[in-house]
Amino acid sequence: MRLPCPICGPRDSREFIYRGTALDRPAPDAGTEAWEEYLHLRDNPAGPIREFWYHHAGCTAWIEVTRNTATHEISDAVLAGGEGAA
Amino acid sequence: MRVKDRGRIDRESRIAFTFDGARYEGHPGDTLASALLANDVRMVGRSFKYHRPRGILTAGSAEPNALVTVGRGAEASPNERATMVELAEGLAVTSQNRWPSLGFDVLSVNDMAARFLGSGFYYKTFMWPRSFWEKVYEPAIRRAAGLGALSGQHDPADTEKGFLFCDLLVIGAGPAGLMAALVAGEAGADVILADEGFAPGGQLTGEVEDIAGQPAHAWAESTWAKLNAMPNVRCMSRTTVTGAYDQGTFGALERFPEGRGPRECFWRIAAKRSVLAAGALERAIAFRNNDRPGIMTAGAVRAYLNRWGVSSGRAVTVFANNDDAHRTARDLVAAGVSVAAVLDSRHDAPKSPDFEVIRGAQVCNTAGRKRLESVTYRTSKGEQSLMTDCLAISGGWNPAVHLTCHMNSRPVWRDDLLAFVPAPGAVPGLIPAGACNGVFATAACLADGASAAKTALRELGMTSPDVDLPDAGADAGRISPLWAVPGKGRSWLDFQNDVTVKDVKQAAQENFQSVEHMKRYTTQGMATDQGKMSNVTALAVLADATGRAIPETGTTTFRPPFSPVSIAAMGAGGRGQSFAPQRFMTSHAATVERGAPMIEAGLWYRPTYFPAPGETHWRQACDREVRYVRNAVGVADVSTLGKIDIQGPGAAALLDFVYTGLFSSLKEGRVRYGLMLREDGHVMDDGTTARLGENHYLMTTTTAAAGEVMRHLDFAKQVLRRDLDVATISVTEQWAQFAVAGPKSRDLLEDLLGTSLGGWPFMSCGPVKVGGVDGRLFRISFSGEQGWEIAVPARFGASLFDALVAKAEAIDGGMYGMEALNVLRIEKGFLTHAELHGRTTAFDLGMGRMISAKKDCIGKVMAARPGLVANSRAQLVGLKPVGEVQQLVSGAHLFREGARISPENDQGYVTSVCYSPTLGHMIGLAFLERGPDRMGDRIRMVDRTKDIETLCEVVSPVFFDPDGGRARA
Amino acid sequence: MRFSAARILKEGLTGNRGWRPHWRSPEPKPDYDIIIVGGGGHGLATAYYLARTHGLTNIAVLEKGYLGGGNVGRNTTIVRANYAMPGNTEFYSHSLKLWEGLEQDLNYNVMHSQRGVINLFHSDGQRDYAVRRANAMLIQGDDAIILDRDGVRRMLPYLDHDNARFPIYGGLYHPRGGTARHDAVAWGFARGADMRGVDLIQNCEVTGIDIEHGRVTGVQTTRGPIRAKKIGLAAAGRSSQVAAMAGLRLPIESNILQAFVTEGLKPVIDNVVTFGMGHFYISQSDKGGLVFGGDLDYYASYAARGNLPAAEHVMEAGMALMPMIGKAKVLRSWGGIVDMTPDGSPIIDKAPVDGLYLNCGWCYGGFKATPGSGHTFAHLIATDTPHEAAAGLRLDRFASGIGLMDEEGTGSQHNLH
Amino acid sequence: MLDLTAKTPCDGLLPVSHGPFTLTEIVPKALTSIAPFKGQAGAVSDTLQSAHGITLPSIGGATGNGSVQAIWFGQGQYLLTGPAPDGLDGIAAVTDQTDAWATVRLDGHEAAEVLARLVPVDMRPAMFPDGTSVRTLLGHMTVSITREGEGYRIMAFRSMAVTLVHEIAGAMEAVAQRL
Repeated sequence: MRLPCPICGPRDSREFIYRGTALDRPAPDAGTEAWEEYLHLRDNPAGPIREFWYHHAGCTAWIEVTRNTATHEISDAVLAGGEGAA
Repeated sequence: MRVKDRGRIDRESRIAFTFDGARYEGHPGDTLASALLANDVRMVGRSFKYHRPRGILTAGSAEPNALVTVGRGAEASPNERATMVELAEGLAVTSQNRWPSLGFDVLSVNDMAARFLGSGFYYKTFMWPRSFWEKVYEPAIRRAAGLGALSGQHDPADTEKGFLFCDLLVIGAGPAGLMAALVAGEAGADVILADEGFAPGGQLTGEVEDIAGQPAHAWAESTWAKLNAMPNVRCMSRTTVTGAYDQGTFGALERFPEGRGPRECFWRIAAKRSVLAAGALERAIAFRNNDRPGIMTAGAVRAYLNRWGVSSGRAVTVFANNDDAHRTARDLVAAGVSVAAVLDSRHDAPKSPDFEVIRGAQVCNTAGRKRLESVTYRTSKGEQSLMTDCLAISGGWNPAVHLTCHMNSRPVWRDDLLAFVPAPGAVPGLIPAGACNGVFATAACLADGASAAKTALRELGMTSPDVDLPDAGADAGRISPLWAVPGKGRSWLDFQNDVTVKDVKQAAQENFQSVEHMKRYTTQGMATDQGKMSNVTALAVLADATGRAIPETGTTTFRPPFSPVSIAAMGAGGRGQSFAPQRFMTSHAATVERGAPMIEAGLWYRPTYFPAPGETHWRQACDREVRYVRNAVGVADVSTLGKIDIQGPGAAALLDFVYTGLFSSLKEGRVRYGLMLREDGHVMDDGTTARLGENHYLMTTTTAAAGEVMRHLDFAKQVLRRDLDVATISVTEQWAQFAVAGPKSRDLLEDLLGTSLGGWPFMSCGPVKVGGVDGRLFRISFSGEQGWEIAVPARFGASLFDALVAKAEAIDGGMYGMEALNVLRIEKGFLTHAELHGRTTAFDLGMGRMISAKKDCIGKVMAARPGLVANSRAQLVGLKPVGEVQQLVSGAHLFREGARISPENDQGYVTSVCYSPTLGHMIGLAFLERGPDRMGDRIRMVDRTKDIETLCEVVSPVFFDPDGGRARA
Repeated sequence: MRFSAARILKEGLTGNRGWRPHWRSPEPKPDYDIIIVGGGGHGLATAYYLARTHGLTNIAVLEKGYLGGGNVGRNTTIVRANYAMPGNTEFYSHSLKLWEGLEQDLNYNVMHSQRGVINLFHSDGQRDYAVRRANAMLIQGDDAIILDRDGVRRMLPYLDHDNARFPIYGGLYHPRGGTARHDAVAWGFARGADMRGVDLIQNCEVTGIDIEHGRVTGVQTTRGPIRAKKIGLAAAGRSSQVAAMAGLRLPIESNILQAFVTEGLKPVIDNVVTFGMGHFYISQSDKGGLVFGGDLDYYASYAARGNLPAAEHVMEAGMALMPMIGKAKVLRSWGGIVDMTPDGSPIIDKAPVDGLYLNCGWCYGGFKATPGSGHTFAHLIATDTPHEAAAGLRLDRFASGIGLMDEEGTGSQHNLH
Repeated sequence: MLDLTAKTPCDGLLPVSHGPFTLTEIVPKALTSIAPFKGQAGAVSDTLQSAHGITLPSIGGATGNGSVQAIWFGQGQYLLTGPAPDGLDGIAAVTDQTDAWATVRLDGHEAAEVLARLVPVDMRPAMFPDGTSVRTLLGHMTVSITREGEGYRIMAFRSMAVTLVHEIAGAMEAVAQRL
């Protein structure tokens, strides 16, 4: 598998570490249910998902990849922090 | 035997080799298979289950029968396909799966008992008595099973791996592949052309036909040479592309049978586009006793003749359902080999003036145990026999669709071709061309290859050159279906695994009607060829048995690798110390010189203890080193701890966010202990963090978690707290850092630094000059004694270590290792990964109050889940033996006195133990249910692995100097 | 038809014409008491024990593909009960006891081979945890032996004892652990369930779960609607999709776990060996193939195939641990879709919909659980109370934090196992 | 008076040569990581330009040569070789990395073939020309590789110097044996 790092370009997946579904962290007072959703419950679709990868052996950016879990096709990859690559 | 004026071997040179001890000769250009056939060796192996005599079936990588062991001793490589082994001087080859010899094999009795050994027989018996499975049945089955043997010695093979990149990967150097590479090469694309053989041309290497007015093999060779001369084309012979993976990644195995250097290289190829030109594999026909030595595929008989100048028999018979196989008879007759007849199942088969064609004929039996003697065939006129020592069979050709299945695509059936072809878009970016795409005539293959390359170039945004297609044969031949000849007896499908038509029918009868069920029940297609020779035929038999058409019966799938790959090749670099990087401290050489046994700490090596003259046991050294620290001064290299430099206006806020405690309130020049949680509320790591400046902190992590913490900080700052302006970078490697601990530590350092340290309180830090070098000093303690850590740029580490040790030894101290370090910290109840084992919470560790109520931090919300703060949880305590037995054991469990030893009564476990030379007895840290409420209680420590039971008192985990006065002194 | 040596003899002598289907291929009935979604090992075992232990036979197992086509046919065949965490310890202990009588119970030889499992450790810290784990096993009543260096060297002389990057300190030996013929386990349970009247329905994909007034009433399938009073989900890697049909989100991410097999070789590895530092485990099948695997590919996937980095890492670890396997050749690699929970341990529990029951989250350890899972899930479905051996496998443990079972100590959030 | 002596990371390990390939140690005078604070990259570049005559390189690039060089070193991070930078207080995080890295240089015709055994990035001269720099893997180590003239400058963690040399030298030998 090769991931299109928005900074480094396409790289072998062995340079990356996976974190899983990209979700927004709830506010501390968002309540038990929101936190349960964030930490544990997943749609886990057989299809496109957005997920976090860490380019640990490259630029050390966290990136957000849109990847199809059924085919491994990758349709998008952006910096997890949004804009501002350097 | 060799035939005159045929083949492209070097007859002038001879190569000697042995097979089962007998000496033979062959020539450069031979494979082991061609050389054996040239020497008239027919029987080369025994089948898996029935131990039937077997000869060479094919001339390629799908060979299921001719598996041999090549080499001796630790170099012996089992299950090598004789058809793929290049002949080399002194090659020592032995047959397999027979005892005592290939000619006389005791287990050939299995063949006699075949009627009792049909599909799945083992699922139905061997169940009584129960204990007999492991003791009797299974050992017998295991001994009988398997083909070749591993030597049992460490594999001495030198192997390597590598990465390649290209615009276009062309897989296979037959007509389609060569043409594709030529077009792409001339377009200036970056091309890799890989072929599994050692001569280019694929199927052309064994055929008599012309391309561009020259012999096809000569065209292939000259085209290959032309490509090889292009700087933008990498031609790789002896290279099997083994698997197709995501985003254009391929695995490929390159072999280097000759010369020095590694023998195999496993390549990972990243290709923007690829052309699959893997050709096609000829299939057999199932009929009674179709497995005898001397029965071969028609294409193989032709290849042995045309490429290697070997006649596979004295009187050859051809049995086929297609035109293509007639070329075998044609070529044999032209070479002067006798052709007994061509038996063609079709009533409209073409006739030939050169050999007899018997139309509408089907072979229904054969004779000859160790080599074929005769065949019996059936026509409308009845059954007749022919004396023949070689039967060339062809049931048609299966496109080599294998790689197109590696990403889950299923091939599609084409009734006109009687074959499966790749589904469109099977592998993103991969374009099948030529025979693997169901295009069989040579001219069409050339055109298909060129067209595939043009498609790839267009997709890559490159311009295709004008390339003329060379003239070539345009006849693809006709075929009519014939899968299995009906009749009694056993007709083989999977030759190696001994799966017959009857087995497939029985499987269907027992309702194993799904292809996958049939395959798994009969083991069809699970041999070393992975069904390349037999799957389609078996599918046709299953379709027939279940009254379904082939496409609705299904397809089997193919998975990587395309052909077998040694573990040594894919695992190259894993041997010995190469398995993972080694990390050495700057004090390593000095430490090893002192005789310290080193242990692995993550990737690092650290000293366990430093033996002194006269000491006979590690405990003596450990006790001595503990006393250095408690009574004088000890020195230890602590450079392995992770160190992260954190700078920027957002530094304090980042630390507040990742630690449970507050760090924004830490004063400059001071150090604070921090506890870091995962978002799930469990403790992830701990360490001290120093504030070096207003916007500048230095965090330390445990040795093992340094990388994980760095990633965690990056996640926090890049994803969760993008509002913060903060930079982080590891400085673990920049600084060599040494702990100097003990009542005399200040004396040592003042002497070393030539300055007073009176103004440095506990948990302070700051810059110092160390012999003129800019260093850092931290007053922190992991021993409970007055302690310091002194850091200098790593290039001075070795030098500083030597200086520290010399000074320590001059004042009755010295170096201490991990054992002493562990004792010192257990005596103080300090934690390591034994306690921070990933399942513990701040609450469990008695640090619940360290989670600041004033702010959010990672893990705070989930740490408050009821289950994570329940008083019934096992919590940190100290243990002190109070009975006759004084032994404590890490990993032992805890029970109330008098309670039965059962899971319900299990109350906790011991994490760390040591003998405390300071206290004069063993001490331990443990997690005990409601531990903090049970101080002074008695508890039973039980280790059932060594049958040790120790009565303990539950005590505070801080065994020594509970008010911490010594560290602050 | 009862299987025996005598039956094989009789059939052999009469042309093997009398063999009958191991199971029927019935048309689905409109109505069942219980529907099990998923005809893999766990689903088939559940149906079997519902019939055998609870006498319930108006049951259908719905399988979208072919029986045993999921992870029960794709694993590395290891059977063991060597867990440290309460919840897991008693469950796998229960499962191993069922294995020990399984063949006679099923009248099907699943080739359960108690050849011993050895988990190697490579540091003092790993040894301490192995001792803790061994004690948990022994206290549970299972078997465990801590081997020192010499003990491992005697048992496994072929390991690289002298030049390993991570030297072998010893091993946790579990003599009753071993392997079984994976497909046969599915087929044995299928045949046993079928014989007791359970309808095994293949090529029948569930496309919807009908719920009325908070209670399940049946399923929609590619072969039409089927009513049921109770529905048990045993869909392994596909659990999230099936549960979504009932409006549930599960604490599961589906990942890929690859496995590998070599060509048949004469006996050379007699036990199951696990490398504690390199994510590698291996055994040799009765056919002679070396069957081995390692860590997950580490990304969400339903593709049932992996990529090279994970495969190479497994082979490198194999070469590091036992260089004698270098000349063995890999014939086939494949991937299973594993249903990973945050803490790496499974779930057998009632769903928050009446009549719906969950059996999922088996991560990379479902095969050994097959009889235990079927037995305890059947108990839950039949009695509406959890079986005592599976009482710890609760769905709500993530929300509550009570009884998390993080065997590896890597955390109880996703993608850490 | 204490007199500390310095040791280089590859002390006693290099040089090594096999066939046409040589591997030598480079000991930079100073290595400094520079991470501009938010919105300050331009100011940092200007400061470097006026103080040292080089600008910040773009992603995957290198600027300067000889005595002063800056390479791209990761997201928002640069590594300055040569002088310790002045004038970056408040606009960038500046960290001394002089002792953190083992730096080696690989030379020899077709040295890219050596790196092809180790590095999952295309190192062929045409694809990785002079003035380019990557962060990637070499074996199982994270490294920085910069093309410098005909050679490659490779940096790995100092503590991994033994493995770095072992891996590269092994690949040099394997490739050289076949030439």
